[in-house]
Amino acid sequence: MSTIALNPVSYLDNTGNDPTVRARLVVGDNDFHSVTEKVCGIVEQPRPPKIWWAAFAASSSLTLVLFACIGYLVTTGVGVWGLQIPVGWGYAIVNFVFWVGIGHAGTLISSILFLLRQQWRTSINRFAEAMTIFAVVCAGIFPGIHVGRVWVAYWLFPIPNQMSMWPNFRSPLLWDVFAVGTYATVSLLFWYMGMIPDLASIRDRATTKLRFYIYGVLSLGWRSSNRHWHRFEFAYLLLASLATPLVLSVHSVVSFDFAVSIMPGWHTTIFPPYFVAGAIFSGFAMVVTLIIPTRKFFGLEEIITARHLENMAKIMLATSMMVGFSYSTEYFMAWYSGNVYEAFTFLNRAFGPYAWAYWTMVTCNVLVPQVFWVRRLRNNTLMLWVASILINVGMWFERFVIIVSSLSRDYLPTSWGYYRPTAIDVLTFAGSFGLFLTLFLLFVRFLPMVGMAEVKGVMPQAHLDHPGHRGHGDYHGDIAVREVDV
Amino acid sequence: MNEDKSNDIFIFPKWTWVLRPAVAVGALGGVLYATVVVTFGFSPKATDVGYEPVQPVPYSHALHVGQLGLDCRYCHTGVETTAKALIPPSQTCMNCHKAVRASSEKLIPVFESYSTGMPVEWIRVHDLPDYVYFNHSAHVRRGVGCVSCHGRIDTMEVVSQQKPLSMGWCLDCHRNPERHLRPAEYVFQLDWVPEEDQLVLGRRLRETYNINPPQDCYTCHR
Amino acid sequence: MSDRTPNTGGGESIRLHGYLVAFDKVDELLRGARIVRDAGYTRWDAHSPFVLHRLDAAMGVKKTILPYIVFLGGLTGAAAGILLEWWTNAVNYPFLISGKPLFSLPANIPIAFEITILFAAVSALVGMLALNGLPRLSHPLFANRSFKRATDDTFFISIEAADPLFDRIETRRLLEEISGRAVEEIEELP
Amino acid sequence: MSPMKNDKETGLTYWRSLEEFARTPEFQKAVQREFPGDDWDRLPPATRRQFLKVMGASLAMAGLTACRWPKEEIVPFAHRPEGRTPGVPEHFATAMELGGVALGMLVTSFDGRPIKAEGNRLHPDSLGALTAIAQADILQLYDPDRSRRLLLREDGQQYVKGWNDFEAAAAEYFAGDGTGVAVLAGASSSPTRAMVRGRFLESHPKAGWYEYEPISRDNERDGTRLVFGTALRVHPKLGAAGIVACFDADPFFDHPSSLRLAREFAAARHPISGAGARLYVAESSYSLTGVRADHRIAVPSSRVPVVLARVAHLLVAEHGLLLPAAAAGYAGAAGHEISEQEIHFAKLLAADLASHHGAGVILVGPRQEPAVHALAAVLNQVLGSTVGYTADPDPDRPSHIEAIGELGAAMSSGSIRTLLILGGNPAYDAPADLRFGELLAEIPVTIHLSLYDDETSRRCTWHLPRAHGLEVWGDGRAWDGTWTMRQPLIAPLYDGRSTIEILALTSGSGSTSGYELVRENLRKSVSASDFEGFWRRALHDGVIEGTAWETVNPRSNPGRLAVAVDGLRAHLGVAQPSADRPEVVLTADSRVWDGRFANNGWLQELPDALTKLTWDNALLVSPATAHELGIGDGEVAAIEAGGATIEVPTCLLPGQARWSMTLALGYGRTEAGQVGNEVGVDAYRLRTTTAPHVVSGVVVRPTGRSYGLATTQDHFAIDTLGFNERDRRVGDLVREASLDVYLANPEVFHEHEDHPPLISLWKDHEYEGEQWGMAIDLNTCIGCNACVVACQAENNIPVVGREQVLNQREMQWIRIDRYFKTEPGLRQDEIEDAEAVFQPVTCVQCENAPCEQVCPVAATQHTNDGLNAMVYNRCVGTRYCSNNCPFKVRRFNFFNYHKHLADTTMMQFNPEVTVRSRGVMEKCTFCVQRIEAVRIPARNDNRPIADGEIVPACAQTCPTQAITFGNLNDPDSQVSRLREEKRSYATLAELNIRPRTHYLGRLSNRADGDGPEGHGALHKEAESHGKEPA
Repeated sequence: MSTIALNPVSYLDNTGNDPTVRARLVVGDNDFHSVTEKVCGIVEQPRPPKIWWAAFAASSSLTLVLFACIGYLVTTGVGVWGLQIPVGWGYAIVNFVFWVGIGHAGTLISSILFLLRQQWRTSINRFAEAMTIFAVVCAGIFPGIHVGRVWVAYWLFPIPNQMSMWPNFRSPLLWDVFAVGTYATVSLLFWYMGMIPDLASIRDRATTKLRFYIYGVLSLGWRSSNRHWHRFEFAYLLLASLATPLVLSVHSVVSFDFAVSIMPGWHTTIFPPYFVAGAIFSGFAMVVTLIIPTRKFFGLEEIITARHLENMAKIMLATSMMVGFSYSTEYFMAWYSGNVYEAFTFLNRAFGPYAWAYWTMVTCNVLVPQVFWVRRLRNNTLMLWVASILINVGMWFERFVIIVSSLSRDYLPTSWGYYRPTAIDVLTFAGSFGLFLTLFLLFVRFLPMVGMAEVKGVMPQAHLDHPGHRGHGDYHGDIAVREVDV
Repeated sequence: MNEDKSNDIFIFPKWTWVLRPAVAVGALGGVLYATVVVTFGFSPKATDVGYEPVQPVPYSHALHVGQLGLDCRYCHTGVETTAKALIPPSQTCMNCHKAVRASSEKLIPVFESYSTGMPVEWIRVHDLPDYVYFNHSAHVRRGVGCVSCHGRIDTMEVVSQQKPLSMGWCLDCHRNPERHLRPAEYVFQLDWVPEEDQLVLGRRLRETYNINPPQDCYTCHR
Repeated sequence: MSDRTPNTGGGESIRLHGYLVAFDKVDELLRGARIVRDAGYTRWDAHSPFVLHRLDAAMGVKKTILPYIVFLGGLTGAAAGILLEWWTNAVNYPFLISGKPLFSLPANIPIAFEITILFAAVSALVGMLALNGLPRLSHPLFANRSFKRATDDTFFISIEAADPLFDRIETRRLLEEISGRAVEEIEELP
Repeated sequence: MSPMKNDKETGLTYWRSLEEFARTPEFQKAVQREFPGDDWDRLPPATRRQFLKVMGASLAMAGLTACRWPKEEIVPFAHRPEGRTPGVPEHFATAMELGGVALGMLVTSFDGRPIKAEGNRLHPDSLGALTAIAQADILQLYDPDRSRRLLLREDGQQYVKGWNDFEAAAAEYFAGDGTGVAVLAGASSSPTRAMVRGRFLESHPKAGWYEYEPISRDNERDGTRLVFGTALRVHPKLGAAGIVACFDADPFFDHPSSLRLAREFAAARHPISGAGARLYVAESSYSLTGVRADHRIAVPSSRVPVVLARVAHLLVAEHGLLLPAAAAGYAGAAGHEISEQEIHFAKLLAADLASHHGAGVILVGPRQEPAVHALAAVLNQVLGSTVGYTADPDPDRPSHIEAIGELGAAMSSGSIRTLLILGGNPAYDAPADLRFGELLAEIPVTIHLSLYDDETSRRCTWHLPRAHGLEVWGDGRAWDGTWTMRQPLIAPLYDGRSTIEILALTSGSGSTSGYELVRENLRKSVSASDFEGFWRRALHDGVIEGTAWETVNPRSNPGRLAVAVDGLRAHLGVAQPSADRPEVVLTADSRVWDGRFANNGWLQELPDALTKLTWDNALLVSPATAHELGIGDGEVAAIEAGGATIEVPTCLLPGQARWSMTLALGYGRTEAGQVGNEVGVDAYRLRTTTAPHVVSGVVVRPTGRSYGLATTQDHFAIDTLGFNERDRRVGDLVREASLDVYLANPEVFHEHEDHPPLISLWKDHEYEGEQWGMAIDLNTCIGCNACVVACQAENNIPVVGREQVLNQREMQWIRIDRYFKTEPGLRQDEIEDAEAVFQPVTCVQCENAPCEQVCPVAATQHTNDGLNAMVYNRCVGTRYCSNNCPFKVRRFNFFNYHKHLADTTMMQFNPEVTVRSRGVMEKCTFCVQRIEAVRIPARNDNRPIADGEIVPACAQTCPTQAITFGNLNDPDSQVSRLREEKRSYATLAELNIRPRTHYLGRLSNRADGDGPEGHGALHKEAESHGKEPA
C-alpha cells in the first residue's frame, strides 16, 4: 500500500500528495459489508451514546428558548428586538442570510462536486445535505417572523383573495421567497432521493417490525434493480445539474435584497459572486465544525478520512481568498466611483462606530484561514475545527457589517443611528442554533449519515481489477463511458 | 444479520400496491381542493352575503319604499351631499307616526326614543372595515344606483346584505363602471331597468359625465 | 414463511415468479449479465447494492426518457412563472411602482427561473419513481432471505418466469453455469 | 330644557345649538358611553368602535375575509339639531390665553368633539397660524389625568366633595369684607374677568389681589415705565424693518405675537418683494431668531447690556446720534472690556442702524433688566424705529415677581386666613426663596382651582376642578388689545368650572354662569343696536373688529431716565461670567412653557428646535466650555447656586455663550400626571425673587454619572469621522447663499450640481391631471415646530415615550432637521460657536420612489395624482421600504402604541385618518384626507379644484407660510411658480428619485457681504460631490 508507506504515521492518514499515487477514499480494511455495518450500525444500535443524549438535551432546550422568543415576539411586536429607524433590519435578517449561506455547502457538494467527478464527496455529501436542509429550515424562520404582522405574511404568496390583490413581483424580497422556497424543496428532494437505497439497506437489515415498516415505506420498495439504478442515476445527474445553477442563484437572489436597493454599501454589482463565495465558505466551515466530532464519536474515521477534511480545508482557503478579494474590491469601487456616500459608508465600516464588527469579520474570514497554507496545520484536526468555528463567527459578522453598518449611516446625517440588539435578539439567534442541532442530532440517530451506496461505488472492490489499486477509480462513476463489448 | 436473530422475515402485504395511485390522486386532489376552498370558501360571497341581523324596530323597507313609495332621501338625507347616507333620527319617523299607527307596539322603541331622547340602536348591516372610506355622494351623484350595492331594498321586509362588499367587488365596478351607471334621475329608483342595452347606455353616460373611477389605494384607504 | 419456500426442483404446485442467482464479484455479475443479455432474455434484471454504470451496457438497458420529461417540466415551469408574473402584475391588477413599467423582463427573470428549476426538479424525482414503478412495497423478491443482501454486499441476476424464453430447465442451467451457485426459485406472492 | 324646545330654539346660530346640544340627552348618552364614571379602562371595545375609527382587531382580520368583524351599532340622534350633519366637521372660533394674552384659534369639531385647533385668520396675533403649544392644548382637554372632582383636604384626610358643598363653604369663607382674604390669579386679559374681579373687590374691599405668571414680559413693561414714566406695551413691527437687532430676545418664540412677528419678518426677508431685512442677534443661547440671524454673537446674558451699551456709544460717538440729555449717560456706560468679536458686531450694527434711520428696530429679551429695556426704548425713540406703543391695560399692577413676593410676605405675616388661587401652580413655580409650598400649609383655608390635582392643590384645603379652555365661555385680548371671544367646544368633560365662574361665585353676587357673565360684560362694553346679531358675529369671527387699543406717542421722561442710566451702570458693574463663576440662564421651555403643559404627550415628545431633545430638559453648554469644565455630553452635572443644588444632564450645544449655560424651566414636576411626573429636572429650585432669570456665580461640577438624553437626531457630539462627514454634507443638503450673490447670479444654488443627466432605463410614466407637489422655503422656515404638532394632531400620530425615542422610534411624520456648520479644522471640544440651519423633512413623494419597488406586497405604490400611497391595511411590515428610503421619513409601529390609550384621548382622533395598529409602516401622505375632502365635492359639482383650496395641516399652520402645496400640472399654481424660482432645488436629486417636494434655498444678508460659513461649505461639498455619478 504505497500511500501508507508514504505516511507511516497512521494507517488512517491518506493525505499524501504524491501525484503518481491516487489516495484511497476509504481507508482501513473495509469491504462492502463492513461499510454497511459501520453506517447502519449507528442507526440500529438500541440506544445512542450518552454524549448524544447530553447534546440532545442541550439543543432541544435551546429550541424551546427559540419558540418562547417567537411567541413573545408575535404577541408583543417586533419592537422587542433592537430594530429602529434607520436600522430596520437587524439580527433577524443577519441570521437569515447567515443560515442560508450555511445551507449552501450540502447542495454544492452533492451537485457541483458530483458534476466535477469529485469522488471524495461521497463520504460527506449525505451529511452535508442534511446540514443544508436544517440550515435552510432555520433560515426560513427568520424572514417569516421578522415581519410586523406575521398573521398576514401569507400575502407574500400569489393566493387568490377577496382583495384581488397580488404580490409585487418587482420586489427582491419576493424573489427571495421563491428562491429560498425552491431551494428548500429541491434540496429536500435531492437529499431524500439519494437516501432511498440506503434506507432500503436499513429496511433489509431490520430486526423489528416497526423499523422494517418505517424504513420500508421510506425506501419505497427499492430493490436495487439495475433498471432502476439506471433511471435513478439519470435523475440524480439531472437534479445535480438543476441544483447547480439553483445553488448559485439562491445566494445571488439573497444578495439582490441589498444590491437592488439604493443604500450606499448595499447598492453594488459585486454582491452576487461575493455572497455565493461567502456562502460556500461558511457552508464548508459548518460542515467541518459538525463532522469532526461526529466522525469521532461514531467511529467513522475510516470512511470520512483525514483527506476529506484536508480537501475541505483547501476549499475554505480558496473561498476565504475570494471573500477577502471581494472586501478589497468594495473599497476600490467606493474610492474609484467617486460616490461620496459610498466612500463614506466604507470609511465608516472600517473606522466608524461599528469598526469592531468589521475587524472581527476580517480577522476571522481572511486572516484565520491563512493557516491552511501549512499542511501540518490543516491536517491538525483540532486546529481545523477551531478555525472552522472562527470562520462561522466571521461570516455571521460579515452579514452584520453589511446590513447594520450600512443602514446605520446613510444619506441624511440627521437620521443616522446606532443599532443595539436586545436580549430577545440574542436569545432568538441562540435558539436557532438549538433547532439546527436538534434536527441534526435526530438525523445522525435515525438516518444513514453516509451515503453507503455511493461510498461502495468508489471502493476498490467495485472494480474489475480488484484487488490492486493502480489507477483505480479513474473511470467509474462516469456516465459517458460505455463498455465496448468484445 | 437477521437470519441469525430470527428465521422470520418481514414483507409488506400485497395490497400496498394501492399506495402508488393513492399518492398520485392525493397530490392532485389536494391541490385542487385547496384552490377551491381558498377561492370560494373564503370569499365574502360565502361569508358575508345574506347577513340579516334582527333590528330593534321591525322596520319594513318593503312597506315604506316598495308599497308607500317613500324616496330613499326622505330618511337618508346625507346620501347626496356627504360621505354617510345617514340613519334618520326618531324625529323623522314621528313626522308620520304621530298620526299613523300611533298605538302600534312595534313602534314603541321609536316612541320611547322620541320622548326620552335616547337613540334607537340599529344594527349596521352594510359594514365596511374601519380603514375603508366610502363616500355615498361621490357614487350617487355620478349615477350609481342604490340598488347596485344594496340590492332591492324596496322588496326587503328585513334588510340583508346582498353584495359581497369586498375590495375585489368594488374594483370590478371601478374598472368597468358602465355596467352600473344609470341616468341621474333613476338613481333612487330601485326597480328601474334600462330600455336599451345597459352597456351601451353605460358607455354613453360615462362619456357624457366623464366618469373615470380612480383605482388608487388612496381612493378608499387613508 | 420459510416453511413455504419451495425446495429446488419442487413441484408445479407453486406459482413461480422467476429465478434468482447471486454473485460476489462485480466482474462475475457483468459477465453473467452479458450472457443473459445475449441469450435474448427480456424480462430479467440485475441487482447491485450500488450503481454500476457498466452494467447498463452489459444488460443492454435502453437510455431512459427521463431527460425529456424533466425538460418538459422545466419548460412548463418557465412558462407558468412568466405568465403568473405578467398576468397578475400587468393585466389583472396593474399598479404604478416607482414609475416603472408594469412588466419588464429583467425584474421578472429571477422568479421565472426559480419556478423553472422547481418544476424540473419535481418532475425529475416524480418521473424517476413513475418510470421505476415505485413506490412498490411488496415484491416477490422481498420474500427471499438472501436477496436482502442485495442492498448490502451481494449482486443478483433474476429472470422472470413471464419471460417468453423462460424455461424451467434451460434457464436454471444457464444461471447455474454463469454463477456456479445454486439458483433460487421465487414464488409469486399469494 | 326639553329637547323639543331646544330644537325650536336652535338653528341659525350653530354656537347655540352646540351649547345646547351638549345638554341634550343624546349627547349625555354619548358622554355616558364615552365616560361611564371612573370606569376608564374597562370599556368594551365595541363602544369605542362606534365612536371612532380605531382599527384594532379588524385590521388584523382584514386579510382573513372569512372572519366577520364584531357587530357594529348605529346610534342616530333622536332629534338631530338643525344645521348639523353627523360626520361632517364644523369649525368654531375660540381662543387660548397664555400669559395674559389671548391667541385666536379655529377649532375643528367632529360630531361634537373638538379634534384639531388651527389659527384664526382674523386674529392679529394668529393670522391663521398657531404655535405648537396652542395646538397641543387640545390634547390636554382629553387628558385622563385631569382632576374630575372637588377634593377637601383636612387634617391629613381627603374627602370627595360636590360643587354644592363648596358653594356652601364659600358662602362662609367669603362672607365678610374680605379682611384676611387674598386671591392669587394668573395674568389674564379677559375683560369679563376684569369685570368679575371688580365685582369681587367691591364685595370684599379689604381682600388682597395678586397676579403671578412665572414667564412674563414685565421687565419690558418696567423698562417703558423707566423711560416714559408710565407702563406701556411695546409693539415691534418687523414688516417694514430693514434692520432688526435682538438682544437676548427671541421674537419668534417667546413673544405673545411671535406668529405675527415671524410672518412679518418672513415677508421682509423675501429676496424680491422683501425689504431685505438684516437680522442681528446677540444672545447667550441659540434661539429660533438666532438661527435665522445674519449676524449672531454668543454673549452671556449678563454681558448683553455691555454690547448694547457699546452700540449706543458708537451711535453717538461715530454716527453723531443725539440722545436726550438725560440719556446721554448711556453712551458713557460702555466703558467695559469687550472682545474683538463683540466690537465688530457692535460696529456693523451701529453703522446699519445709523444708515437705516426710521427702518430699524431694537428688541430686548424679557430676561434682561428693565434698565436695558429702557436703553433700547431710548435708542428706538431716537432712531425712529418701527416700534409702536399702547397703554398697558393695567398700568398700576406690580410686576409678577413683586406680587408673589408681597403675597409671600403677607402669608408669612399670618394676616391671610383665606387664600383663593385661581389657576397657576405657585407651590411649584413660585421663586424658591419664598418657600411658597410651606407657606400654604400655614393658611387656614386655601382654595385651588386647577386642571390637575397638582403640587399646589395637594397643599391646599380645597381643590376645585377647572374647566379646560375649550370647555368654557370667556374672552380675552390680543397683544394689541383686539377683543377675542372664547366659546366652549364641548360640555365640561370632568365637571370643571372656569375662573370667572368661581370668581363670580366667591364675589357672592350676580350670575355665576360664564355664558351670562361674558354676554353681560360685552353688552355693557359695546354699543350694538342689535346685540344678538353682534354677539353672533363676534362668536363667528372670534374677534371684534376695531377693538385694538389706541397707539400712543410717548415722550421720554428725563427724571426717570436718570434712574434708568444709573440702573444700567449698576448692572454693568457686576462681574462678568468666568470659569470660576459661570452663569445659568433660566428660560421658558419651548414645549412645556412654564411647566403647565408637562402632562402633554405631544409636547413632551416634541423635539426641541435646537437640541432635538424630548422628554427632558438639559443644561446647555458649549462644547468648549464643557471641555474646560471637564463635563462630557450627557454627563450629569451638579449645579450649586445660593443654597440650592440640582443635578441635571448636560447637552453640548454650539452657539452657547462662553461660561453661560441655559436650563429650561417647567420640568421635574411631581404631581403633573402620568405623562409629566418626574420628567426632567426642576429648575425653579434655582430661581429666586432677586435673580429670576439669570443666576450668576454658580458652581458647576461633573458627577461622572452619564444619562441617556432622548434626542430625535444624533447628538452634536459624535465620532470624528461622522462629525466631519456631516459637516461636509450640510452645504449640499441645505443650500445657502448670500442675498447679493444670489441676485447677481441666480444659478448659485445649482452651480455645484454635477451628475450625469437623470435618465431612467425605462420609458418614464406620464402624469396627467392634478399632480400634487410641495415647496418648502428654507429662507423663511424658522424651525418653530408648529407643523410637527399640526401633523401629529391631524394624522393621529401616537406618542411613544422616552424609551422608544431613545431607540429612535419616534413617530412624527415631519422632522425638522437641524444642522450646525462649524469652522473647518476645529476639534470637536474646541468648538464654541457654529451656524445653525433648519430643514423640515417629510416624505417628499418621490416619483421614482425607492420604497415602492421593494415592497413585496405592493403596500406602497403610486397614485395617479403622483402621491406615494402607503396602505396600512395592506402592509405586512417588512420595513424594507424604510431601509430603502434615502430620507428615512418612514415610521414603523414597533408596538401597538394605542393599546393603553385612555378612551378620552381617543376622542381627539381624526376620524378621517386610519389609526395604525402594530406592525405597519406609516408616513406623510400630503394629508390625503384633506385632498379627498376637497376633491370629492369638487367632482360632485363638476368644478376644477382651485389653487390653494387644498392645504395640508403643516402648510396651514406655518406662521411664515414656508410650506406651499398645490398642483404641479397647473403652471399658474403658486407651487409651480415657486419651483420656477432659481432657488428651488431637490435634495438628493442625483439619485433620480424625482422628489415632489422641492426646497427653496436659504439666503443670508450679511453686512460684510461675505456669505455664511455654510456657503463655503457648499463649495467644498459641491466639488467633492461633483465627481459623484447619480
